[in-house]
Amino acid sequence: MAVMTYREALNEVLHREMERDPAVFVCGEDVSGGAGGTSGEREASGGIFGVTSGLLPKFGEDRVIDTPISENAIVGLAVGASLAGKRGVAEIMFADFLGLALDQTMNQAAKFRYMSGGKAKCPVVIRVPYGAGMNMAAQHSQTMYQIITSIPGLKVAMPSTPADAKGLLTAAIRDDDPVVFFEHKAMYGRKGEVPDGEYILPFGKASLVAEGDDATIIAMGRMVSFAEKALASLAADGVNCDLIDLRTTSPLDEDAILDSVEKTGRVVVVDECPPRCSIASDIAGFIASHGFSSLKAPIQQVTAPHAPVPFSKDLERAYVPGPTQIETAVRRVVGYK
Amino acid sequence: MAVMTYREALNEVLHREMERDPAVFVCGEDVSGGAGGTSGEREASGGIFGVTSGLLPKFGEDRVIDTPISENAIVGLAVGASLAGKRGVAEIMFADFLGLALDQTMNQAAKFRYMSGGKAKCPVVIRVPYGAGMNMAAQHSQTMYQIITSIPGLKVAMPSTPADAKGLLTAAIRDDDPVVFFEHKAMYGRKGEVPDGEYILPFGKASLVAEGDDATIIAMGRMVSFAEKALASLAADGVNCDLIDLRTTSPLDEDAILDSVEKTGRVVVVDECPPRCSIASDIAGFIASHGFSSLKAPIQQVTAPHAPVPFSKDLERAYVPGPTQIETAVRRVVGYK
Amino acid sequence: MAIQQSDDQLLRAYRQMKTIREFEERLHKEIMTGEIAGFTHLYAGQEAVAVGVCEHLDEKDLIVSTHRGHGHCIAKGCDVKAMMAEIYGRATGLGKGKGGSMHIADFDKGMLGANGIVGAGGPLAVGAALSAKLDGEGRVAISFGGDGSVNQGAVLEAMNMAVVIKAPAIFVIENNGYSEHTGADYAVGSRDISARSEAFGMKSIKADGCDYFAVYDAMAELLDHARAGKGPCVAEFMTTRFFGHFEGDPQKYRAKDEVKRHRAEMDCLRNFRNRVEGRIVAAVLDAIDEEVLALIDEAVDGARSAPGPDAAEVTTDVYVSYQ
Amino acid sequence: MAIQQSDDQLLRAYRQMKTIREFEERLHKEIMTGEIAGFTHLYAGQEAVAVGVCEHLDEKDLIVSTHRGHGHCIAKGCDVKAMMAEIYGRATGLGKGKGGSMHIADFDKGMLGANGIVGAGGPLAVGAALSAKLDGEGRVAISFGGDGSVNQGAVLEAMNMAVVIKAPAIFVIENNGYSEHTGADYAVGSRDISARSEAFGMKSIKADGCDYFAVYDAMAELLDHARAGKGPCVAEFMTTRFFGHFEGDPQKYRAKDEVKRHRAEMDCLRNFRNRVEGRIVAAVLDAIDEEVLALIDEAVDGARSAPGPDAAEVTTDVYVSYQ
Ligand SMILES: Cc1ncc(C[n+]2csc(CCOP(=O)(O)OP(=O)(O)O)c2C)c(N)n1
Ligand SMILES: Cc1ncc(C[n+]2csc(CCOP(=O)(O)OP(=O)(O)O)c2C)c(N)n1
Ligand SMILES: [Mg+2]
Ligand SMILES: [Mg+2]
Repeated sequence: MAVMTYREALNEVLHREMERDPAVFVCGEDVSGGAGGTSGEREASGGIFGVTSGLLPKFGEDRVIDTPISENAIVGLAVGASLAGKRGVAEIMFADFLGLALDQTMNQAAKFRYMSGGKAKCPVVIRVPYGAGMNMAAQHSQTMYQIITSIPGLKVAMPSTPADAKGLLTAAIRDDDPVVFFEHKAMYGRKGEVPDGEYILPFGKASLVAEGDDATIIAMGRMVSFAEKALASLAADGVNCDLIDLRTTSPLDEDAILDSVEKTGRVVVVDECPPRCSIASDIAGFIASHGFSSLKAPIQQVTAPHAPVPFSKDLERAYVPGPTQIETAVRRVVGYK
Repeated sequence: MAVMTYREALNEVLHREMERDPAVFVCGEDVSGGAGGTSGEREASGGIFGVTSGLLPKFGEDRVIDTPISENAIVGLAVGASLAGKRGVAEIMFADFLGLALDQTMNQAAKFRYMSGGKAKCPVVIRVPYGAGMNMAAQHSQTMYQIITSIPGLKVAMPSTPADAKGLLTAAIRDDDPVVFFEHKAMYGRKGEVPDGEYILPFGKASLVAEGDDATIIAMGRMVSFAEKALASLAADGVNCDLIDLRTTSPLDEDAILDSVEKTGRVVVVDECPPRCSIASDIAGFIASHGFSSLKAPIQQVTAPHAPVPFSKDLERAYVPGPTQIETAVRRVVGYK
Repeated sequence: MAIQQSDDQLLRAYRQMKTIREFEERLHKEIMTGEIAGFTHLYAGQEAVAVGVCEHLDEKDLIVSTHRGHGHCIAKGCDVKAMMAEIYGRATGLGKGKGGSMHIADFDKGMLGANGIVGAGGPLAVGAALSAKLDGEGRVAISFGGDGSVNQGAVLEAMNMAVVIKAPAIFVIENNGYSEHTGADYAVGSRDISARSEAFGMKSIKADGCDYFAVYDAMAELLDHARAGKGPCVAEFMTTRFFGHFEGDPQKYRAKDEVKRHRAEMDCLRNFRNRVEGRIVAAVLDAIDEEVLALIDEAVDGARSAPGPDAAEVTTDVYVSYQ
Repeated sequence: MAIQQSDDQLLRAYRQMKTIREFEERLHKEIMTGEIAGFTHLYAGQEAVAVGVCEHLDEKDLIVSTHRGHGHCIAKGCDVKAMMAEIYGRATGLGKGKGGSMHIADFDKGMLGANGIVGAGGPLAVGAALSAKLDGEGRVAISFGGDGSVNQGAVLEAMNMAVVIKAPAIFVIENNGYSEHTGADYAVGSRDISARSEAFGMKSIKADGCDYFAVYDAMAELLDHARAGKGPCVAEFMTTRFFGHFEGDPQKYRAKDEVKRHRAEMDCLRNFRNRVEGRIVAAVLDAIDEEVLALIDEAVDGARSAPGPDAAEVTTDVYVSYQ
């Protein structure tokens, strides 16, 4: 086990997979940076968040493709190549920009296999840095994974630790279906232990981060660490919870959810999305339909409000769900009679 | 009251509102049709579904704008003009094409007011024919309203009858916020009584289509008529239900839902969307959080499967939720002990 | 100009064009019976483009098509009977009835699908071309698109992208004068698709799309360019459609006699017969006509009698694997 | 060429450019303190474009801006103190602290917002131009965009749309050589933005964006055209940015001395002083410099001491009304 950042773990996977399989290539804006212009360094960037760093010198311009600002064509490039035998890993610099690339994502990548009666295979990965917390305001902070999860034909991964980043990105690249891969911007610098060598985490298998009989907390992405913080102070009061990290929202590990709900009967879902048609509501609805008989209390949904993401620190802090809200929600379900 | 089709009701509103307010204009592909080309008729189309018919001769090319195939720019055109004092009514020929126009819808229209601290007003309407049932396959049959409902800053209307089409479109055009207006393609030809003269239905107020104590059915759009069919055969067996037609999914009439759930304790949500992050799961989750104490049975979600929309009649019939599934779901909640 | 192609080549090209024509003429009739559901866009009138392009390609070359895709499919070698079955929504269709007319695809034949989203094929073709480029075997990818598609941001982005990454992609624009009910002279602001495309930094050719030989020769030149790694190019072929935008279109936007006139003056099959006169006897072509008609009959009969897909199929083929 | 503008005009233009410059230079320093959150893209170096364009406009004309919007805001008359407060995320900011640097807007001034989505301003500006056209009062809308934005489908669609609907829109392209860390000579396949834009069917001009007078004169010509209802046009102004793409950018893609050289050779303020020499005495300009510095001091002090927004504001201003 080595300690490395979330960013480094992702970067390592890209290096490893590109080495292993010549069909893998990356494309996106400034994935290397430095193309054209004056005589600066050729790899001037390695991705705005540094995830694709060092790939250009090793794999060359044919497989590390800097693109114009053309999000729909970037995804289309990766999708088209993936339909034709490659494994494209496209970077869309901010998940919000999927608004420009949704056609290629939703109408093309997601549907080719079905529309062709199973003839097509589209092993594309679309990497999207997402989320609030860095004061980037309404157009650079959205979650977007609720929208992508709603689309049949896509898979959605959202690692919450460096180790998961490694295991899930490896799985995503080797997966034969299109995957939209959500990396939380505020987690790139986070450090953690990461298994050495090849490491793959299966999709659709949640991780039971903590165990306890009093309640079930379901979280994903950055929310997992906030839930862990809440758990710490709850434990001090003798309240112990299962904490389920979904890892992938599509496929969804329904069994893990229902097993825990059966045990605790009390549920808090924590989701960075605004409330409507969110993962929080999706899971709450799922439990209301399939785990109803176990339920002992109203399900608490801890989400962002029904509002765009604000710029100012004061407001963004109030916007993003945090440990305090999670703690309050847990106390509420545990205290419900 | 006149009997007219859903299409005619919508068309009447456009005529009336354009007459009433010179700020209203329509734009989209073939909204009149016949621009350029050889010497055919100048208004050759009036919209692929006929909703904008007759506007061109009355209001002229400046306010009835045929556009190139450029969905993002079509919405942007309407949004930009609406930010600058007009009321744009854009037609996106199929809701699926929002995949190309999501940036202008989600990142621009939805967020301007917030980002400007309340300075901007964006009274735009984006009309989108949606839904399955006409064998138009995966890229011309999607619901999309679950995605739009998830976006703070937008309002979502989806009339289920000609009268509602009139009342809600009038409200949408006069609304000072951006509205995405979902018209079900399979309903354009449906006839019904429509109030004469000006008729406005407020957003966020559901309609109680039927009343009964045994269960609550919540539906929207085309699903309402299927629920009515199911009600008829249930009533024959003495099962009587509240049927709530949401009319707008954003804002959501939470009170209407909770009032009924309090009465019946048994809920079926019917939604044409695939299951994940759908309106069905959104409502089920909402009830699990806010109406839990009234619930006497697992909530039944009747939705399309987690799959793209298939082409063939046989498959599409199996895909779209219908009266039989609704009936079965109602019997299940009613029979739950 | 003397014809360079062998008799075999010419006969194959004729057969392909004739197959497309009869496929569409027959569909036009069958759709009236109400047995075929959904949206169908017929390609009749434009056959010389699909065939003039695809006669240069083999199965390893890739094409990406449009909502009006039957012609491209046939020209690229898709099985005509399985296509017909797909249009009828049968289990025996190329897509098991899941895709229908707008989504016919055959990946084994390098046919990456018709597409219901106007312009979506542009970026996909550049991706396919990238795949070809990475393999370094001189393959190319063709993006078919109409005069309406070139106003779609996706296509414009794709053109620039192709130039930037030097993809062996060729944008084949079939200018039939209309996007749905709107004239190309209205919707393309500059009224000149090839010049506008050329300004993205591509080699471009404009030619008569109702003349198989003009298409074939133009493509020979562009394919040499693209296969040699000299970057993408664009061809604009002027053509016409013999039917409405989709079946059921009353075509009020067209002059009353336009279709009749175009059928008389711009028929690529008649043009072809005139060009090969003196070299290929009419009887040989007549015999092909008969064979084609028989094939289409068989295809329709086969499709009609084929079973529909099982309802359980509604949830298969969504993923290679899920969970 | 003789300068046509009055002394008053010249002094106002100089003051505007200087205000932008000092606003940005000061921000560059303040950002280092860590007090300003988020993404900030500075406009320093490009002042002649914003001011050369906006000096022709009044409050009824509309502009749509970019992520690099401070210059456009100031040139269009936004309150400098309220802008600074917005960048600091204060309740007194132009957007109550909800938008920040990338979303400064002032609808009363015809400033329809900076925008975090590259290229989104293109269609919005055409919409604003449509609104102006419907009113028939000769107003125009300006779409500001960078060399990187012209590869975005939205902008390309907007150019065609503007031509088709004859909108009084002017696309002002500020070519500063880079989109983030990528050269325009790489990302624009044709390497010629104005020619490529002209091919959409627009009048076009290319001029030196570091020379206020070149910008001013080019815009005079284009605005005559657009206000007269002759359709949209495009201007490409060659310019440079004095800072990184965003604050914190190490600028490894630039030659080591590039910024230094550009500051020495392409400074629009110095160019301006040279051009007005003999007509306006330096002391007058120096006095303006002093006033500007004092204003910026005041703006920063005001922003710093202003209160942050109340947490309850997080859910206001989402809708005009909801329910
Ligand atoms: C993105 C998108 N917008 C609109 C449509 C509806 N539509 C289908 S075909 C068509 C016209 C296409 O015109 P053109 O590209 O010239 O092709 P043609 O039909 O003439 O072959 C339109 C607007 C669509 N399918 N996809
Ligand atoms: C749609 C979209 N894609 C990518 C980005 C990230 N981004 C911000 S600015 C920028 C470069 C813009 O270049 P240019 O248009 O030349 O403007 P400049 O920064 O040079 O002023 C990029 C890629 C974005 N904000 N929006
Ligand atoms: Mg056409
Ligand atoms: Mg630039």
